[in-house]
Amino acid sequence: MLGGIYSLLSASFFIDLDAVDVAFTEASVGAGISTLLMLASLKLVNRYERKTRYKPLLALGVITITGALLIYGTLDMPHFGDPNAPAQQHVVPRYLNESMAEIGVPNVVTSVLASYRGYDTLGETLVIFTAGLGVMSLLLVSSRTKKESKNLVPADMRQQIILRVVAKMMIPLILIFALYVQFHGDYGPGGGFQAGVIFAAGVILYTMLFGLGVSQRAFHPEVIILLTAFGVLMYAGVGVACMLLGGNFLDYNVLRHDPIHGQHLGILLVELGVGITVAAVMITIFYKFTWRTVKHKYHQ
Amino acid sequence: MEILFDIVSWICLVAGSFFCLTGGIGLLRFPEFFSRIHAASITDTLGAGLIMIGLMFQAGWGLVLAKLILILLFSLIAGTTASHAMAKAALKSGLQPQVVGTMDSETGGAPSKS
Amino acid sequence: MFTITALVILVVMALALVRAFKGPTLYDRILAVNNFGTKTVLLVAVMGFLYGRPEFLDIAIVYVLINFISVIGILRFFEYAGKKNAEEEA
Amino acid sequence: MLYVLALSTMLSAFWLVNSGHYTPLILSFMVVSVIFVAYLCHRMDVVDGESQPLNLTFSIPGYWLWLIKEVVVANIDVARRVWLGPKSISPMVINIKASQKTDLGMVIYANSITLTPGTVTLDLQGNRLKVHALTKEAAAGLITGEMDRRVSRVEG
Repeated sequence: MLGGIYSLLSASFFIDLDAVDVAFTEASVGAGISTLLMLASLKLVNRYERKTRYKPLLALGVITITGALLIYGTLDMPHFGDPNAPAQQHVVPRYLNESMAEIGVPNVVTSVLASYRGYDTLGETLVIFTAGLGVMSLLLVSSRTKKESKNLVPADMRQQIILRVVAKMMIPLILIFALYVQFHGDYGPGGGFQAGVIFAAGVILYTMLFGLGVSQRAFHPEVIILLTAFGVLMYAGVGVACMLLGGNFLDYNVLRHDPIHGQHLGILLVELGVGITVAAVMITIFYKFTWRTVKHKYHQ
Repeated sequence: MEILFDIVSWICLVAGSFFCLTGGIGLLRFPEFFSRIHAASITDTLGAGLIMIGLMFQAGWGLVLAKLILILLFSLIAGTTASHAMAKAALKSGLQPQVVGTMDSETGGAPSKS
Repeated sequence: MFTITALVILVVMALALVRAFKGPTLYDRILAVNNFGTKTVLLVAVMGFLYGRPEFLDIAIVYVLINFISVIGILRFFEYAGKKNAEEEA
Repeated sequence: MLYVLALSTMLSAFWLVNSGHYTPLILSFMVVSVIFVAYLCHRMDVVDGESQPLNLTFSIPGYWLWLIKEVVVANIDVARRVWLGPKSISPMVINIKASQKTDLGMVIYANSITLTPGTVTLDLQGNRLKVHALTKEAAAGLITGEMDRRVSRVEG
C-alpha cells in the first residue's frame, strides 16, 4: 500500500520533470495494478512458502556481481541534466526537431518509442509476453499442491448493491477510455502500454466485483491467452510486412506510398499490438492469481 | 468580464484549498476511523469541487472545461463509493464505531442508548 | 494563485501520509491512501494549469479511475484475507 | 436494445469530449471502439436499466441542485467541527428505511447520504440503511426523511 503512495508520488515527480508519458504509465501501472498484483502474490507466497531448494549463496553472489557491474557502469554516466551528455547531443535533437517532419506525429514520445526505437519496444513487448508466460507456468506447476483455505469466496454481489450499480456505470467508461488512450497515443500522452493497463484494470474491477466465473464467461481465458501472442505477432508482423515490401525490419516508410502515412500506419498497428499484449497478459496474470485463491471451491 | 472570472476563480481556489486543508487536519484530529471518514469526505466534496470550479473558470469554453466536469463527476461518484466501501468493510471486519447513541427511524426517532 | 493551491494540496497530502503511517487500524491507512489519491488528482489538474498543458487532465482521469479500482481491490483483498491477516497488518 | 443504444451514445459522447481530434481516421476509430466496448459490455451483462438510468434523466437536475446546497451546508458544519476539535462531535449510528422501489433508487439515496459530509452509509440490506453520523444534528436531519422523499420523487 505504501508502494501505491510511492508510485503516486513518483508520478508527481515525473510531471514535474515534464515527462507526461512516463507519468501516465506510472499512474496506471504503478498506482493500481502493481499494488494489486503485489498483494495477490504476497498472499500466495504467504501460504505456500516452503524450504528453498536452490543454493542461495550462489544466487547472492551472482546478484552482487551484477549489481557491482551496474554501479560501475553508472560511474561513467554523465551527470543528470548535463548538456554535454551524449544522450543530449547525439540523437535527441534529431528526435525532437525532425520527428514532426519525418513521422508526422505530434507526440514525440510516441514517435521515438514506436518508430525510431521500434526494436527496443518490440523487445519490451516480448519481455511482457515472457513475463506472462513465466507467471502462467509457475502457477500451473505449483497448482498441484493441495491446501485447504476456507476464507476465500467469490464475490457475493447481493451484499454489495452500491458497488454493483456504480461499477456497472464505470466499467464501460473505463474500457472506452482505454481505447481512447490507445488511439490518441499520437496526439496526447498515452499509447499501447498505458491503454493495455487501463483496459486490464477495467476487466480486473469487473472480476473483483462479479466473481471469476462470470468474468471468464465474458472473456474466455483461452482467447485471452491467444491474444497475448497475437499482440506480439502483430508487432513483429508489421516488421515482416515492411521487409516484404522492400524496406528494413520495422521500417514503416514503405507501408504506404507516402512515408509519413506509412509511419503513421505502422505506429498505429504496432501500438495496437502492444496494447493487446499488455492487456491480455495483465488479465491472464490476474485470472491465474484469482483462480489460485478460489479454485478449491471448484475442485471439491 | 475577464477580471471577474479571475476573481471568482481565485475565490474558489482559495476556498477549496481551505476546505482541503480543513479535511486534512480533520483526518489527523478526529479520534477514530468512522469520524475520520467524514473529514476525508470534506476534501473529496467541497474541497475538490471548489478547486475544480476554480479551474473551470480559468479554462474558458472548450474541451478542457468538459474534461474538468468529467473529472469532477467521476471523482465524486468514485470517492463516495470508495468511502462507503471502506466503511462497510471496516464494519464487517469487526471495527465498531464509538458512538454516543443509536437511533432508529421506526421507534419514532427517539434516541436509545446502546 | 495556482502555486498556492498546489502547495496547499501538497500539505494536505503530507497530512494524509502522516495518517497512513500512524494507522492505527488498517482501514485508517486505506482511508489515508484513498485521500492521498484524490489529492493527487487535484494536484495533477492544478499542475496542468500551472504549466499551461491541459493534456494533464487525461492523467487526472486515469488517476480517478485507477485510484477507485485499487481501493476496491485492496478492500477486496483484505476481505478475502480475513480478519486475522488484517489485524497482523495493522 | 434501447439500453445498448443509450450506452453507445454515452460512450461516443465521452470519446468526443475527451478527444479533440475530429479527423476521419480518429472518428472511425471511435466507431470501432464504441461498437467493441458495447459488445463487451453486453457480454459482461452490465447494460441494463441500472447502469443506463434513462427513466430518471429529466427529474435529476433539480435534485442535484438541492443536493449541492445540502452538501455545502454540511461541509461548512463539519469544517467548523474540525477546527473546534474532537469534543464537538457526537457520533451516532442510525438505522433508517429507504422508501425507494428499485435498487438504483436506493443506491442514489445511499450515495447521497455518503456524499453529504457528516453522514456515511455503512450498510444497505434490503431497504434498511445503517448510517454513521458525525453529530446528533446530522442524524436528526436524516431521520426527518426529506432526502428520502426527494430521491423517491426523482425515481418517479
